Amino acid sequence: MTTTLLIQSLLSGVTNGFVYGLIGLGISVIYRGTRVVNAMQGDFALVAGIVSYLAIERLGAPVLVAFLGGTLAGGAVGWAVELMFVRPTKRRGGTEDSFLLVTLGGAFAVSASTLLFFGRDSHPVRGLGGNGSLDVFDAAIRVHAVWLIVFSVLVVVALRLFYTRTFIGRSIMAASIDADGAATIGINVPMMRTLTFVLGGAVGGIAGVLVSPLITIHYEMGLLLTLKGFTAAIIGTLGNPFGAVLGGLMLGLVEALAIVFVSSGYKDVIAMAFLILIMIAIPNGILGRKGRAGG
Amino acid sequence: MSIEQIPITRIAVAPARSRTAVIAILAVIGLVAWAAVPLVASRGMVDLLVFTALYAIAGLGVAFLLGQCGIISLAQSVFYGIGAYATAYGATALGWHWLVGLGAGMLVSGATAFLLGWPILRLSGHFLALATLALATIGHVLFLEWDWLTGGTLGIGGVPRITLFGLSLNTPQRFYYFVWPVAGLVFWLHYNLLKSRAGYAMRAMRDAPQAAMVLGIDVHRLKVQVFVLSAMVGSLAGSLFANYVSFVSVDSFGIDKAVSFLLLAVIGGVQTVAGAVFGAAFVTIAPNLLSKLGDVHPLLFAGALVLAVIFLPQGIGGLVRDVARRLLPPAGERTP
Amino acid sequence: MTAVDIDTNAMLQLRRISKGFFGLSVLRDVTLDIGKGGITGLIGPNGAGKSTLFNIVSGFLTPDQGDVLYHGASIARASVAERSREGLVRTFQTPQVFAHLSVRDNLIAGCHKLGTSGFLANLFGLPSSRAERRRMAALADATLARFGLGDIAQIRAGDLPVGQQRLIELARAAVGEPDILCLDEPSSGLNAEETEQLRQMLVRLNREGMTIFLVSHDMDLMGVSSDVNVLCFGEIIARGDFAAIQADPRVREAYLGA
Amino acid sequence: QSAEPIKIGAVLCLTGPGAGLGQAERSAMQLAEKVLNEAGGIGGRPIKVLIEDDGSKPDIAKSKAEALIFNEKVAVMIGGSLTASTGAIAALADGEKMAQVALTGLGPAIELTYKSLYHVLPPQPLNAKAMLEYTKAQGFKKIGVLHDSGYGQLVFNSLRTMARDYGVEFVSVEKFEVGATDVSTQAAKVRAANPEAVYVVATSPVPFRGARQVKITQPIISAIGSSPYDYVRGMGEFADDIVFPEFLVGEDPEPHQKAFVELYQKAYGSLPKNYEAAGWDAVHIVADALKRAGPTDRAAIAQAMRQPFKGVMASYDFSRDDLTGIDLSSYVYSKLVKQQFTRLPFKVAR
Amino acid sequence: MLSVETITAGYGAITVLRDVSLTVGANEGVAVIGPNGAGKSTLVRALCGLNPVRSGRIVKDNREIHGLPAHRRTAAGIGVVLENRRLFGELTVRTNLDLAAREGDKRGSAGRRFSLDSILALFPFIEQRLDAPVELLSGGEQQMVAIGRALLLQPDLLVLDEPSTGLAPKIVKSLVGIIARIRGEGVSVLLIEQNVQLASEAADRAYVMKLGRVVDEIGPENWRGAVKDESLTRAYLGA
Ligand SMILES: Nc1ncnc2c1ncn2[C@@H]1O[C@H](COP(=O)(O)OP(=O)(O)OP(=O)(O)O)[C@@H](O)[C@H]1O
Ligand SMILES: Nc1ncnc2c1ncn2[C@@H]1O[C@H](COP(=O)(O)OP(=O)(O)OP(=O)(O)O)[C@@H](O)[C@H]1O
Ligand SMILES: [Mg+2]
Ligand SMILES: [Mg+2]
Repeated sequence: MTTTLLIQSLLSGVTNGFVYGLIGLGISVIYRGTRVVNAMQGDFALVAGIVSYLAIERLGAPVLVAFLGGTLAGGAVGWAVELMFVRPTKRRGGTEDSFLLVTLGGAFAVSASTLLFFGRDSHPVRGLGGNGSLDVFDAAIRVHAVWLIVFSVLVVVALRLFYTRTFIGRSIMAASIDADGAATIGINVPMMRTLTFVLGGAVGGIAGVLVSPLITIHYEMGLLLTLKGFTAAIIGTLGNPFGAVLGGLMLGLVEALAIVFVSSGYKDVIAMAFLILIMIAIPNGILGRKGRAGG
Repeated sequence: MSIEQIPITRIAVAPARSRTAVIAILAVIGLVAWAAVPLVASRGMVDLLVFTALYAIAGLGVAFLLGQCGIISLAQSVFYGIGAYATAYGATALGWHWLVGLGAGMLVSGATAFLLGWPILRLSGHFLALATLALATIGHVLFLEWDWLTGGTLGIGGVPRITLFGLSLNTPQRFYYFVWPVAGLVFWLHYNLLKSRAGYAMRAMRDAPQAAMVLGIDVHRLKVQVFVLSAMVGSLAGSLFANYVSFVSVDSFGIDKAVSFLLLAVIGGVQTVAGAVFGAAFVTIAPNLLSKLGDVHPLLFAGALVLAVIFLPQGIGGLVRDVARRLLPPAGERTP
Repeated sequence: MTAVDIDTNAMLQLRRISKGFFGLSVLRDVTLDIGKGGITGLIGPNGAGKSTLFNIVSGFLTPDQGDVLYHGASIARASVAERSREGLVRTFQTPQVFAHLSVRDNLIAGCHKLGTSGFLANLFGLPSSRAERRRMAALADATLARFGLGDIAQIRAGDLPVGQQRLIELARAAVGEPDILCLDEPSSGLNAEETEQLRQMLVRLNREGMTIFLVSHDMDLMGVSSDVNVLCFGEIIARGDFAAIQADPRVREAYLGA
Repeated sequence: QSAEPIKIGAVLCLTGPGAGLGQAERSAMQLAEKVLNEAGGIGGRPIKVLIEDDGSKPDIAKSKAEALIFNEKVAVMIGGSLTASTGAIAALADGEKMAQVALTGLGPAIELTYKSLYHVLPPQPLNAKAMLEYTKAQGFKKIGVLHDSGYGQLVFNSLRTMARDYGVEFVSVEKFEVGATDVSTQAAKVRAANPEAVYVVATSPVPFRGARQVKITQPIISAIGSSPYDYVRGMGEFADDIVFPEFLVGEDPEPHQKAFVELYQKAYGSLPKNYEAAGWDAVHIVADALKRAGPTDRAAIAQAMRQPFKGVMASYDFSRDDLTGIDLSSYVYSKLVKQQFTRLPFKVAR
Repeated sequence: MLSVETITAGYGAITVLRDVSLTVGANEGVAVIGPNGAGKSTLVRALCGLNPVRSGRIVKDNREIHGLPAHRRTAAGIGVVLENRRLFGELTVRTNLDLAAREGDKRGSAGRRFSLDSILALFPFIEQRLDAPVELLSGGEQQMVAIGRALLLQPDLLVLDEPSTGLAPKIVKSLVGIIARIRGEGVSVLLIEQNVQLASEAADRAYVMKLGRVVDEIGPENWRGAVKDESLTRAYLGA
């Protein structure tokens, strides 16, 4: 094994880790604000990817403008999903499983509509820095991947500040922890839930526009991303944005190292077995805290 | 005073006679209707009903775990696969009788569920769900990688059909008369469990695990037991599937299958045992009907799914139960 | 098991228990005996560590130091369920009913440890399993009547007001016929009359042979205990009969108020 | 035409992961149906191709076939688009002695057990041979392989058994799961082995991009399954210096393919490729057999197919043991140069 | 200041409150007592908007508020401590208080009666635990935080649903003083309480509820001595 190979695997592991982390981030945001495990986070990304692709290729928009458009589109989809799917489910007394399923239905719908209206092609999306790569000891990393990492870190920091420093952020958490309690101290709970989905959608949108130049967009990509994002978010303690990125990085690196040191065929076996071991060793998640046991 | 010493007296009022009569009449009508279906329905429809039964069996395992124990399992595809491969490989490569393959699959599934369930069922909530998802991923990869056993993407063809009393179950109609009684048996077993000491313990554990422990319920052990049962039931369905279709391929045991078992469980309603049947019917028949409408059908199915979840929070089974409660004369004793 | 500490009359013995959470020391060297067949009270200001002590006794927490002896033998390694099957049962300060089950089913679930049927017997619906369930139901019904819960037997426990949930929790614990019942504030949310009924119920249970370990802030209820311990910020500051405790100036100062 | 149409059943992957195959096949099949009917149908009766979607799932393929065969009483089955679906349909059709024209190449093991199953796409050993022939002709000996766990695995299984005969050594073989979004680590491992050329076999553009992005500059040799335009578009500017052994290069068709390409382009405004040609041929093969054997006798129809057929995509000889009869001479080789397909002069001598 | 006029409310298909009417005057302390399941907590939930009122009116300061969603009733000056406290368990004590304080600030400086400091003065223990997640606190400690949180809303009507639950006798006794201090700030108090001792000392008069209805009103003259009056206690407070 060469050092180039090791460095390359670390670079891809980190890049993939941030990709997973970005999706996980959105799942965490939505869970934190609504206790809904959102099965269509990857599809928010898909929609955003399509919007930014269309903006660049059809309208000739500059990349950053297209990205902004994609992010907004993600937020809009999040908003629509809350209004049309999640809210009615809640009103009719849905359980936690209902929310998972209703968003799963949403994911199927996005994927099916993409195939129907956008076609079965894979589309490469132009990234920041085009397709250029940086050389690191003969290993390569896409310039865009560097931007992805930078933006991911920015998003995490921004979210952290949002939740700890702003009243809206804290109100969102309060509303999700105890809706009745929150309502009695003047928090508009339904609005917080909607806002959460808009925020989660926008984070999904950012993920979409940042991720699609690396992986090409495709009607089937949503659920695949969601699965990885779930893993990242849960390993990092669901509801903790910082944890989602940490979980993503862990997953990305384990995968990459498994390929290098064991075998690419068994990559998933090793990564998943490792995750199970981690969870058994740290049952509250890597950033979790033990609650009060007993009474 | 130990429990043996308590006299067996039915404190609750005996069910009203009219209710028993109504239920008996309904049961007879249902049985006749069931028996008549293959005679009147098209073969394609009977085929879907066979799949309904197969999925209902496997889905019941998932529904039971979720509804009675509060455990989301995404690993059912693995056990379904183990059953199918045990049957297919056993029959084609080793010349096993179908019962042997079926038994072997259930044994292997049960053992696997026990060994893996023991550590992972200590996890709870989303961590447990993720762990089962990880199992599904691992299972799928191994099914692919061990193609000397599973045939990988090419699959295993030519699995012999089940022969009962010299009659080969090689048509959907014949298989229908075989698989539904098997499903009935599995449902009956689960119903027993639901009504037993273990059943109460499960629901207690689901609602308030700490309080359940305080009442002497060994929560972890119980979870492992139900998980093993669910796996064996999944394996049973997989074995029957292999015999019925006579061809198995790794594409049938992916995460999408695990998701659809979960989906059918929730759509059917996890609180009722019969829910899985309705859920299975939904996931097999709805896409089939919708696909007549052209390429838009997956979108329509997604829509149907969303509507079903929104409007039936208790699942189809819950709706049926509520309607039945309303229509049937009241019972003396009511248990959920 | 240490020979020195054997006190034939003590059912439960806490030996030099210490417990802290992340630097916050909650219990320090707490030693306490719960006599067989009595009602032992534990009082103390909010945050004194009473519930923490209960968690240690019932097995939800392991003490940093010290040992819990039950019938003279250490149960430090026993799980919550094992302790319960040995006859040690507790209730929770915030009632934990099985919210989706009817009151009656809550009690049937409470009979769990009286049963012996195995999983397979349950699965195949063997006659023994069915008979056992009928006995469990009968016992539950008898207990419902005894606790005056007959009217609400079919209501989902989660829909009931907190006060009734407490009663259910108590009945559910009692139906399993524990040797020792640890009650964490069973009377909060009950009015005077209901508390009085609860008091009588406790006396009755105790007379039938149940040892009771009671935490309560309700001095009317605390009056049933033969022996009261006062826990104050992690330490036992007084013990004795109820009247003596009420008169103790330190207790008045720390807990009862002027 | 008022006569009762002859029904032909088809189960394709129109949605799900295999949609790229099924939709391509469907468009050509519908075109073939139209053309055949305009030419008078079969014995005065039009044909009707009933196309069902299996959502890329074998279980559904089985149910759909059940409905087509027994409810619709079709004369012949076409499908599936993926191997698993093909197997599921075959398990049923074969028992009914119904002829089935598969749009996949399964491999001799299965082909020999089912006697009424014909393929219009080559089995994987043949695809592997076609790749190896080209490799040998180019003088490459050390090859790196990057393949997915589905289609790629099937092709690679054949490559592995035949490599030695061609003097080819696999210096690194890396695998990734179907639908993977990043394969750069695997690609880097391939690169680290310093191969002279790289095989990339997958139903996705991702590995092609991945290979180039980690600076694999060697020529890439791929397989027919990776050649659809869907993937090529996804490769973007990395669609360069990639060779495909395939059957139809729409940009530069062989003489017997020209008419079809023009017809297709007129109908749909885009160029057809292999899967379109396969769909087209499948319908024609069926029509031809029906013409000779009539629409009712299943065994006769199956038997009627058991003979050579000169199709647009290839020349088939269904009387051969493998029920395909495609041989290497039918392959044409194309190369992607700056996102454009060009046909190479290379041909395997018969 | 508050008048509840023949309201009906419940859960789903179940009707719990039937034609309940009561009033609370400015700066008045009013108790609601009654056995378990009488509907006291449901009344509180209807007052703060968590359970919709099916018929009848709730008028506060001459304004109908029963149509307002729950989160807008704080602006109308209602602060509640719900049964079971309903704190934000994972958030720190400080955040729990801050969130309410921020809502209270919206009421302007005129109505401002309580600050974090004054809460700390009422419940000194809070100070050491300000940065602990509130779910780790003991039951009684949480109860105090919940009262503090309601006060920081700067209500002019404080509704307390069994505030003495889980509190040590010393604190319960001091609650009388605390409620008096709160009322001294010009806040009216509606007190749901099982502890008649506390209720009779902290409130001026009382309503008795049973089975979802107000069955009696006890005026100031009888109420003050209610605890001592055995017959009254038995008659009204028994199940
Ligand atoms: N898991 C934990 N982590 C941190 N601190 C804890 C934990 N559990 C309890 N504490 C703290 O330990 C102290 C004692 O708590 P405990 O619940 O035992 O008190 P208590 O005596 O039951 O009080 P109350 O009468 O109010 O119920 C409290 O200050 C509480 O905040
Ligand atoms: N979520 C609910 N769903 C259905 N019924 C409910 C629900 N919550 C309460 N109830 C019913 O409403 C009635 C009144 O309950 P409420 O909690 O208002 O009583 P309470 O007077 O506060 O009793 P307590 O003194 O025990 O707190 C009870 O009969 C109860 O069963
Ligand atoms: Mg306590
Ligand atoms: Mg109440």
